[in-house]
Amino acid sequence: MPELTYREALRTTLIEEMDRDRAVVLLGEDIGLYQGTFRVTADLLDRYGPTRVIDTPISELGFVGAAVGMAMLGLRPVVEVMTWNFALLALDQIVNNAAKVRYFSGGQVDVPLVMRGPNGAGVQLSAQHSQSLEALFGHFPGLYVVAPATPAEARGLLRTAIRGKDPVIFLENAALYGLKGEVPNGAFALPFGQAEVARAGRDVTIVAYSRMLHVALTAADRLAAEGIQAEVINLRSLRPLDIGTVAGSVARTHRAVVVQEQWRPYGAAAEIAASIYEQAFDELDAPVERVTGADAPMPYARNLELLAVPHEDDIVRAVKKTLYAS
Amino acid sequence: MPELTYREALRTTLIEEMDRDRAVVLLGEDIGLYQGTFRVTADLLDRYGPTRVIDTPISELGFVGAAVGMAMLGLRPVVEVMTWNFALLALDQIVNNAAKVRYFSGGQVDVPLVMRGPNGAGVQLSAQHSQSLEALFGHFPGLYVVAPATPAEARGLLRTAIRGKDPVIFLENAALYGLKGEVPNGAFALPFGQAEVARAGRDVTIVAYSRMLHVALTAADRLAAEGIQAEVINLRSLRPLDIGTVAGSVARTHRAVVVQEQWRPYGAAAEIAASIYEQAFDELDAPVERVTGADAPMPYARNLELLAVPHEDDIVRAVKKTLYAS
Amino acid sequence: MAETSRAQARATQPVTKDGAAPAELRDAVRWYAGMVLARRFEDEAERAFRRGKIGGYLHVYTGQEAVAAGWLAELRSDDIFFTAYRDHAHALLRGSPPGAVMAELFGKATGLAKGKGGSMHLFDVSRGFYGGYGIVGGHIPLATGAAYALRYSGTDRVCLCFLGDGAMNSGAFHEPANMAGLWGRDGLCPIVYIVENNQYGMGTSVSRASAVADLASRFAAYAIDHERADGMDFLAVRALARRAIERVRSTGRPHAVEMLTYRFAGHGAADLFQPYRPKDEVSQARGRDPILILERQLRKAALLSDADVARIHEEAERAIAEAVRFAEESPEPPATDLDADIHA
Amino acid sequence: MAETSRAQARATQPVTKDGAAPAELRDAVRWYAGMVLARRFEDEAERAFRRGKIGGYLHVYTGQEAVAAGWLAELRSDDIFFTAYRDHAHALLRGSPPGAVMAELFGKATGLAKGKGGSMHLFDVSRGFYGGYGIVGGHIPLATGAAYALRYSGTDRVCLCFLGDGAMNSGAFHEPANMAGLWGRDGLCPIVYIVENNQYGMGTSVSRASAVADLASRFAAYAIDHERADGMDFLAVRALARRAIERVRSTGRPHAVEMLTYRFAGHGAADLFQPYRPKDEVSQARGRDPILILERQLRKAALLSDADVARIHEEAERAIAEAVRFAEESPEPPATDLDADIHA
Ligand SMILES: Cc1ncc(C[n+]2csc(CCOP(=O)(O)OP(=O)(O)O)c2C)c(N)n1
Ligand SMILES: Cc1ncc(C[n+]2csc(CCOP(=O)(O)OP(=O)(O)O)c2C)c(N)n1
Ligand SMILES: [Mg+2]
Ligand SMILES: [Mg+2]
Repeated sequence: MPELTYREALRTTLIEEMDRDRAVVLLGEDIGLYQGTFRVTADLLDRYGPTRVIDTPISELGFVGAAVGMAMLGLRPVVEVMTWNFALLALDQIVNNAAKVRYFSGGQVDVPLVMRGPNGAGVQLSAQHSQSLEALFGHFPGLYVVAPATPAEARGLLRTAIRGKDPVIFLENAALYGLKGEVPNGAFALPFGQAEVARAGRDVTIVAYSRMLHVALTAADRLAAEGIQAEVINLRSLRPLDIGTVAGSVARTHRAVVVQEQWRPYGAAAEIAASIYEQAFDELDAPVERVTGADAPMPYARNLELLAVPHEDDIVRAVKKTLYAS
Repeated sequence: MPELTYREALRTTLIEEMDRDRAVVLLGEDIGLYQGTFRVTADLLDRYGPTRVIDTPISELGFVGAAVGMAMLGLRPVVEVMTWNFALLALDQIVNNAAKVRYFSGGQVDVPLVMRGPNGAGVQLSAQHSQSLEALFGHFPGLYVVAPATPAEARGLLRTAIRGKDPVIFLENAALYGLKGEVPNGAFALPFGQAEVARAGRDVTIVAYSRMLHVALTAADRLAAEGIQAEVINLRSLRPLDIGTVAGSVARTHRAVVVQEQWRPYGAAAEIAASIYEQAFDELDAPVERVTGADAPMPYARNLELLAVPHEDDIVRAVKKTLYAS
Repeated sequence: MAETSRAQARATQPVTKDGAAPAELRDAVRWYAGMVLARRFEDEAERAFRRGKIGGYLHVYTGQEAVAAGWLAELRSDDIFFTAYRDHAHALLRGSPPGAVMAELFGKATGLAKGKGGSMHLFDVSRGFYGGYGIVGGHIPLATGAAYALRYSGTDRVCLCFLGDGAMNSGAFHEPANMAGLWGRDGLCPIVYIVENNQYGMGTSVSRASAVADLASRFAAYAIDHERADGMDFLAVRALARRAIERVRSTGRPHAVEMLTYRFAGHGAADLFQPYRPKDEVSQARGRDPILILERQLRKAALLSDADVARIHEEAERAIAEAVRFAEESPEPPATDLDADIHA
Repeated sequence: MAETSRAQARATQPVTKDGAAPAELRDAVRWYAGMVLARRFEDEAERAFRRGKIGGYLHVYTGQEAVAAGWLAELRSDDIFFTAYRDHAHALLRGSPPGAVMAELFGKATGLAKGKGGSMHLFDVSRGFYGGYGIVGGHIPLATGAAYALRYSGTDRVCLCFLGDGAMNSGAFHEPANMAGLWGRDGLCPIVYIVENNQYGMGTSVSRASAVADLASRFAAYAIDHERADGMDFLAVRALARRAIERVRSTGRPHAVEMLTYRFAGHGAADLFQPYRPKDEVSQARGRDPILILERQLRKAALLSDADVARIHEEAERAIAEAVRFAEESPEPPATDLDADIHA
């Protein structure tokens, strides 16, 4: 298996799918001539030409909606949102058309649409550019919401997304683009809705996804040094949520910590925690702990920003709280 | 205390505040000449003229943003969204400007903006017009999110909203506009973030808000006939959430059912349930039950629609589940 | 505008010197019958709404029939179209069975969208009708992308996008219109934007909602060729539609037409008193009923007799009665349908 | 266009026959110094970014200085303005202390926005500067509503809304522009939309992003008077700004101006190689450096000597060095600031 960065895994998968199926087209701001803000689409304009790699105006509502229309007519558009923050402008198209048109048409159309781009905080991008929006998208039926944490997942989930028949919210993370890892070749694909035990352990279950998986794994290392064996679950997919795998782990560890980057109120960890209780109430020896970002717009100053996002310390502390609570 | 409908409570409060403060202006689609889709603004164009009662084009992003600008310059705009579904088009203005501009300006501006209109399912309005969006708005710091369930609350919370200095998401409900109730006169106002015990009981706590409060109260009546005394908490406010009052009740009843109209995944009940566990884990004799809408876009057919929204039966069943679980 | 007056001139002299009917008159009687059917359908739908058989919102098309008819008359069977929620006539005129349309309004399993969409979300993809949308302006991006897909896929199919005057003030109009202008340079956007200017968006007149009254002129901002024409005269609409569709099909460039029309009824079934418009404005507009205009033209061209008119109305009556019966007798969707059609 | 050439003509003959300086030359040296300061600020900011002192995005204004300077020179002290994220020069030219601006970029408590906003979110409400926004187009609705509020409140204050060429393709432009057209009828929208057409939105040229290249013409769709003019010539910009602001102040109607300018640097500090534009295009544009153009004009009018130029540069140098020192030495915001300023 070759080692690739997360970025290369995305890019090569786009290439493989574009080579395989002319219905796959890319749309987005500055994905072509500019080579993509994060270079995921570098060189693809040269390779496939401007009818397949479409640089759009700054018109999120318009080009996301256009991509939905393309998908309804049989294309397989992959839309890059420069960051997910800007997709708020397209939310009506995402939730009122992409997610629901199959339903309100009585099943007359497919919507094989992928929307991808970085989600979550960067470094000092301040309040308008640092949102982590998975709980918002996860709320709407008709969408798949996935969040790969590794290069292999980036490839496997992107392939499933592109070959599917439904709209997929594909949440990348700017801090992960340079991350290296082994990536299976060929038609490697990962199904949606299957979480993975990223690290086995018997004392506590830590649930995470996207960049927070890596923070959780580091926290688990530190806990191991103190003799605490944390099991780390990598969700991969937020909708559907593989609560079975999570509850199975909690049934072994009897304690759970859920990690998310966003604002705590009405955040993803609430759903995950509530679901854990529903599936494993009797197994729990302590309340589920939520490790979340601060409930504030993201500040610009680096010192404040560091206080606003979760760190391994916070996870370690939360784990200990579950251990010493009972 | 006079008896007023929920609609009249809203309308007379608008009148009182407009009479009191010329900074209060209204904006929205068809609020003037058309008299308002739900007639909350009936007659106000005649009363205050077109510079204070502004009929807008179909431009949600534009007029919500314009209202934010007005608020930053010292006006107190009250925006009617014809239904909250259309506010998705304005989400960027709501969360990236209204909610955050105080923060990223370092506190240089106030944003005394109220956005109000009906939220939730109506009768056969189908998938694009039946959304209940409180969990989405509740996620964003910088917003207040309130959901009055009675005419008195409509007045009390609207007054607080209009006189405040921050953006308020004011969620009404189409089915409630005709509801009658006693409404205090004068400058009656209700603070944000204070839940109310709408009915006392010792066996189980039912948490609800907006229209679901009334469904919960009917369910409590039925339970009472079977000898089960349910305590019903009316949240009134989703952000901030008065978890203290809820947890206090659970500490007495040891069981909780949370009711919401929306889709279950990443819905409001997840946050409320997770918070109950965090505050009262040791008090709970059974898992918290969530009573929610079906996880599907809203179907048009009446029989399917009835299956898609929560009913008192569902609450009764959930209550019994908490009672016989332990 | 020059186009229009020429078309209007032709319409008043429908038979050419040598006695052959010009293209606009080809099977015009069939379209007359279609417009009568659509009108009767709306009347019956309003009645059914008042009987509580139809729920939710109900937006009828009464008064605007010549627009949908004129355009759909020239649309090839493999072409496609999108519209908003005022969509019954579009489905009927495209040939969707009246029973299935009515059943959709009744929320029945036999409806065009299995009863899941209702009045605002008619769909008949087998006939190229891609819906039926409830968020004002929300379908314009879809139609624009769909047009791109048609051309990208190597076909010469075209897409019509019907939209209201009110929708033009939304960003959901501006953004795709600009993209259509861009894509059209490469012949990749075979779409016609058909603005059905019925003078009002709910209770707000065009002049109160749009800074310019000449809506067609707005397409200049997107380098899209545009024209403005009477939308009450089926023959004129059809003539214009033929030229526009031909041009769009051959060039792959977008085109825009503002059709001046009028909504005879309220915005929706709940809009009874219409405080926003004078009664005599309505009655004046009713004086130019598109169905009667076409009827006069066809009579003058000796293509329609009293007997024909009577028969067409009777047939419409029968068809609609049958549609209502079908809708009434059809089953509700099964409970299992609640969770169906969410994902593939 | 006529306006422009007249202004340009005047600018090349800056001293009138009787020897009095025309209005554009009034304190023009001060604005020259301001532009030099803004330019030096940007150079230093880029350096500080590379030293890791500034984080996030950094968008410099180099090349566009005559636009902000020309307009702010004519803005009354109680007037207000909004812009996007390329906002340092706007703050500096309005008189915000360079130290506080630099400290904001450094994320320090002494910054214009207490270090909470950063480069993209400069605010100085005490000087009428209402920000500094990062979502392209997102401030246009705000500015439009703000203009309404100014007039509603019975003042004759006006609002300037600077925006980029790229922003004009967003619904966030279209919707408020139409409202401004409507509100302007009643004299309730005293705003000038100043399109800073620097030819690119990130890597996308105007011609690839906008279906029409003449961006000013788009305002016709909103019945907003509009003009297009050179944005590199401070004196011409200022002359035009004076007329436009006077008119808007007296009528309460919106006005729009497209300023033709150029961004000398990359889009942001990360945009180093700029594969989307030819190198010689950049060097050609640099040939019309707005600072040098003004310098030549002032020398010609004998309002600026070699010694003045040297002094002005030295002063700028000193002020910026001082600003950097101030920023470096300022404290970080206290941890308690994380939760402050969320609500009143
Ligand atoms: C985004 C949005 N805002 C508001 C509404 C409520 N609404 C439904 S129809 C309508 C008027 C639309 O007018 P127009 O586009 O002219 O179409 P017409 O009804 O005249 O056919 C409005 C405001 C909506 N459905 N969507
Ligand atoms: C809605 C939105 N989409 C995309 C971006 C990313 N982005 C930041 S600046 C920019 C280009 C804007 O161009 P223009 O309006 O011409 O301003 P300029 O940078 O030239 O000053 C883009 C696409 C954004 N900030 N907001
Ligand atoms: Mg209309
Ligand atoms: Mg630009």
